[in-house]
Amino acid sequence: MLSEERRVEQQSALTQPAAGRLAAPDVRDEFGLETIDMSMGPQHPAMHGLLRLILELDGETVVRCDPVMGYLHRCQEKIAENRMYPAVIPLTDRLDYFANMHNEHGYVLAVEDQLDVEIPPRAEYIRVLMCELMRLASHIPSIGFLMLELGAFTPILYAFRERERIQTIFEAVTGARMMFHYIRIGGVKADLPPDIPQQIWDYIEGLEARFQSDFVDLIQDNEIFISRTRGVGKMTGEKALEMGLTGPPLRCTGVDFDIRRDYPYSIYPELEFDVITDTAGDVEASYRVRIAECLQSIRLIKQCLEKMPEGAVMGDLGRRLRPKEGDGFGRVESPRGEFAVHIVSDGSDTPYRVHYRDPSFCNMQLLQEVVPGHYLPDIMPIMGLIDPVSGGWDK
Amino acid sequence: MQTVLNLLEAEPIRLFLSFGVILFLVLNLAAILTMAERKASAYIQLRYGPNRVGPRGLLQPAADVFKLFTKENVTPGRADLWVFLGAPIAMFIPAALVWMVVPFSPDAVVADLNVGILFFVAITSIGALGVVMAGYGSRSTFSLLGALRGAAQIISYEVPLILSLLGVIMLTGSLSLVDVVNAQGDAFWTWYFLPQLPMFLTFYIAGLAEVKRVPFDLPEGESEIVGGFMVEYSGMTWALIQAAEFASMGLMSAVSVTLFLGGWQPPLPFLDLGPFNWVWFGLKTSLIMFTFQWIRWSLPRLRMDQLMDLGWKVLVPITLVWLFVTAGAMLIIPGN
Amino acid sequence: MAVTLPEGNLEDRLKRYLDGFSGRHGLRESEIIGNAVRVVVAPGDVPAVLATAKEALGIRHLSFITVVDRVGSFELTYELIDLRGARVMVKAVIEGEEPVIGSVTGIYPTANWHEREAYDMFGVAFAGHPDLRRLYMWQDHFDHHPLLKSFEISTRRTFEGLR
Amino acid sequence: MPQVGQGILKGMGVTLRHLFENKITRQYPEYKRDLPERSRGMLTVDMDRCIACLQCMRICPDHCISIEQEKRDADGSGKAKPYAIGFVIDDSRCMYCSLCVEVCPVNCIYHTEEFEAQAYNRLELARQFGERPVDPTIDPKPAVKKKPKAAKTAPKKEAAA
Repeated sequence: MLSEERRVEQQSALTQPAAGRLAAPDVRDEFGLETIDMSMGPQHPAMHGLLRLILELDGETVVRCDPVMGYLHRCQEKIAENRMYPAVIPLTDRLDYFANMHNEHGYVLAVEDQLDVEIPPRAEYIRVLMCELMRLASHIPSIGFLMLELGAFTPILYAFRERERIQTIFEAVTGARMMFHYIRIGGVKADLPPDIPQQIWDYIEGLEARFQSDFVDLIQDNEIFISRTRGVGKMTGEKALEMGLTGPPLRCTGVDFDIRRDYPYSIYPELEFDVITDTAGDVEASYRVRIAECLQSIRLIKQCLEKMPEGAVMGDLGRRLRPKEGDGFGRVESPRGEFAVHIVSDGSDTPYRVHYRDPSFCNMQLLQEVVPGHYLPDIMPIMGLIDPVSGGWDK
Repeated sequence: MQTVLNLLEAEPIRLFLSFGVILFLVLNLAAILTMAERKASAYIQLRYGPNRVGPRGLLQPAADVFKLFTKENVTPGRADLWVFLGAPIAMFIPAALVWMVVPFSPDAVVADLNVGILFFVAITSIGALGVVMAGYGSRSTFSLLGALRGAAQIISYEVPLILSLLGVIMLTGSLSLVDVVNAQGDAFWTWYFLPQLPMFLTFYIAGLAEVKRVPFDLPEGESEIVGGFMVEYSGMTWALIQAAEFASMGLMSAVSVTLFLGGWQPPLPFLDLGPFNWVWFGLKTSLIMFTFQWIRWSLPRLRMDQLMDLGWKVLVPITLVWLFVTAGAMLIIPGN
Repeated sequence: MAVTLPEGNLEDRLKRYLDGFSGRHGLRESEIIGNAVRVVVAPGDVPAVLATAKEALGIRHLSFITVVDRVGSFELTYELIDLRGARVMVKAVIEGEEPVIGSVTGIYPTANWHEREAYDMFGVAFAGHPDLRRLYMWQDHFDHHPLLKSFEISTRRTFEGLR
Repeated sequence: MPQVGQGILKGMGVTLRHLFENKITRQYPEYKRDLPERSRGMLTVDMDRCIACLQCMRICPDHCISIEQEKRDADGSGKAKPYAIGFVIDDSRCMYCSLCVEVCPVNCIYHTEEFEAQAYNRLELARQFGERPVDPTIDPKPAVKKKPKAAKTAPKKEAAA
């Protein structure tokens, strides 16, 4: 059966004394009845990728939850250290593979921070347009995944219908459906094809018509959805900030922090949009925040299409790309939260050190603090609240 | 030749032959329902569903059955063999047995017991045993959780199921299903679902819970415990559990049609088809089965404590209140 | 009660942070670049500096911890943001091969996994961390730290069994 | 009226309405979508224009292009010019990032609309373009041992600090 070495390794993960390993109290009820140790994952329909939760259950109540990660760890930071600066961009697509455009944008901002290149305004507008389309293509399926984990099989199909249509737009502009490699250091790879703006306009009008019926009427007032998500994974703003949450999970607790407005980058200061916050801080609040953010993204896309200036799409870079020595920072509001890149360059044409701050990685700490005390089926909506992507937390 | 026919007419042999026919019909019903389920879910989700095997996908059930026959029955290492293999049988027999009591048309009833409803209630309570056997027998945490959930759910939803039958029994005064249908008259406003509307809804919801379908499919919680008590089954054993699921789903809709929607009675008097009245029974049952599937593809799943609250704190009080209302109405309105 | 976030325009907030730091701890270097305050401190009093940042100055969000392997020494960067446009970079350089530094999980609980990842990837031991285990790699049977410069990438292609 | 079942019924109304809408899935093998003009499928090389400058081999991040360069005097001008006698693209490693297409000076390597790359054995995915087959299992750019540059910059930092 299991090879001796694998069995020892499995045992060691489980047998460490529960109390010592985690802050959660060691629950033995008055009859001294033991809790069940259960491993949920790494292959599990609701784990948003490869994640293994070692759970200690008292009946159906979770006493301790210890995520085991690393199943999709490719050590991207080590690979990036051995590649030229532009060759790292296809790597960043594979980080948070549900918000590829935002990863590219974050990395490119970090490199441009150390490189005095002037990015033409049209390239900035195209970048923001693509990023907001990507936010739509990531928020809508995340609502679909939340409903799938609650047991409803239909919303995920409607969500992926929207994502497929956005992906055909991406394929026409960048050439690929997911791994775009489109945003380059100094601008974007190529200009928008002539028929694309009109195609995006038609898609946005169609989406607005369908959005209310498919994603709001079907879900928002559904009594079972309300009873399964209201009060589940409840957090205060204080606790969320302490745990380092960013993005929709933080905004649903009432803290209005959005990098597009507080740490403005690219041309977001020229566009108006408002930052959505909610007060409840539970799963239902995160659903409402994501729905409202989709409408904000639609508003932003329209503004980008109206104000799109003419001109070149690529700044003029030198023959060899050698950023100044020192630290380069790039911070972007990805659909899951703050995606930051810290590049340490030593003047050569390969980065000395690249460090990605992935929102899924930081939001996942919620599992250790908030899950104990909930029921087993509540783990699923809490995963929906965070909506992590395994490429993100495993890097 | 005549003696052979008389022999066949003799009571024990007729019963076995008709049970064989019923078994054949129920297995076909299960196969067709899997196909109907996949087509209905596909059309709701804006896709086509199986349309490759046979003309427009009609041979898909045959392909499924053939696959399940040839698939290997994997039994987990530590499983308790007898309990593990006995569970599908313990789940399928009740679902098939109760079909003998269901009146398709006045004379097409296998066994017109005068305690038909009591027989239905007694046999469906065996289903909980099958779930616990499956969950406990496969010796894995997921299936154990599924089994415990299944047992708690099925046993606690039998109470509203039975209470909602009492109203119908009080109105007809007899336990035999054929009498219940005859007492309902052949126009839809004389059917029992109008005077007994809350009872009908409770029976429908409790039926959904008995059959473990969304929003009550916690024993098989797809996204939580990955298949619950069914997780360790594959091949023919899994197929038998699925057949039991679909047979009991068809059974629940057939019984609710018999009790509340006037069995084989036509909705309007002039639509009476005489000997072909079982067509009405078929139409009404498939309508109810379609609503089962329609609910399955548009609602999420309840949590265990909410499931229990709904059962005990909502459905049981409704049925008790409506029993008094029915009793009062029967006293006040003479000749009802 | 809602979370109170710092107001006021950027420049004087940055100056306030700078005086707040220089007032309390001996800083090796401190300067303001754009919207960031860059502070270099001795590794010993990193927890103290972050404590003042959190309590005294009200900077509530630790964005990330970057460890850079300068072959002879390790350079840690703590990136703090106050959610309203200002950034604080606390840098510390630890000499030697076996880096040990105080853990800041007590002050910023979010540092729990950042430090575990730094330990897993670089071997930086964080004293006082509640649960310092490896985050990505196998718990036992793997005693390397992949992101060190000394850890070689092997691009040997494995094709056995596919001829 | 308290929230008793209206939300559920509204949701089921939506699903019922979708039941009768026309379907959106496309039957893939029978109906092949016409890909947009820029879509990046499997690579192909126009061998007679290739001048074997090895740019694409150097820039490829996944080391999937291996070229064997030879010198010959093709057009009788007396000077032997390099050409690629062996050219292999290993599709089991290629991630379609199109860095090679951008760097090729004579742009003779470009994407086709073909994206169904499947084979029973990974080695069959290595497509040969030149006269002589090239062994795809050899890494064209083995990782050269980078001398630790940090030593060079470290002393400068001490001097500066």
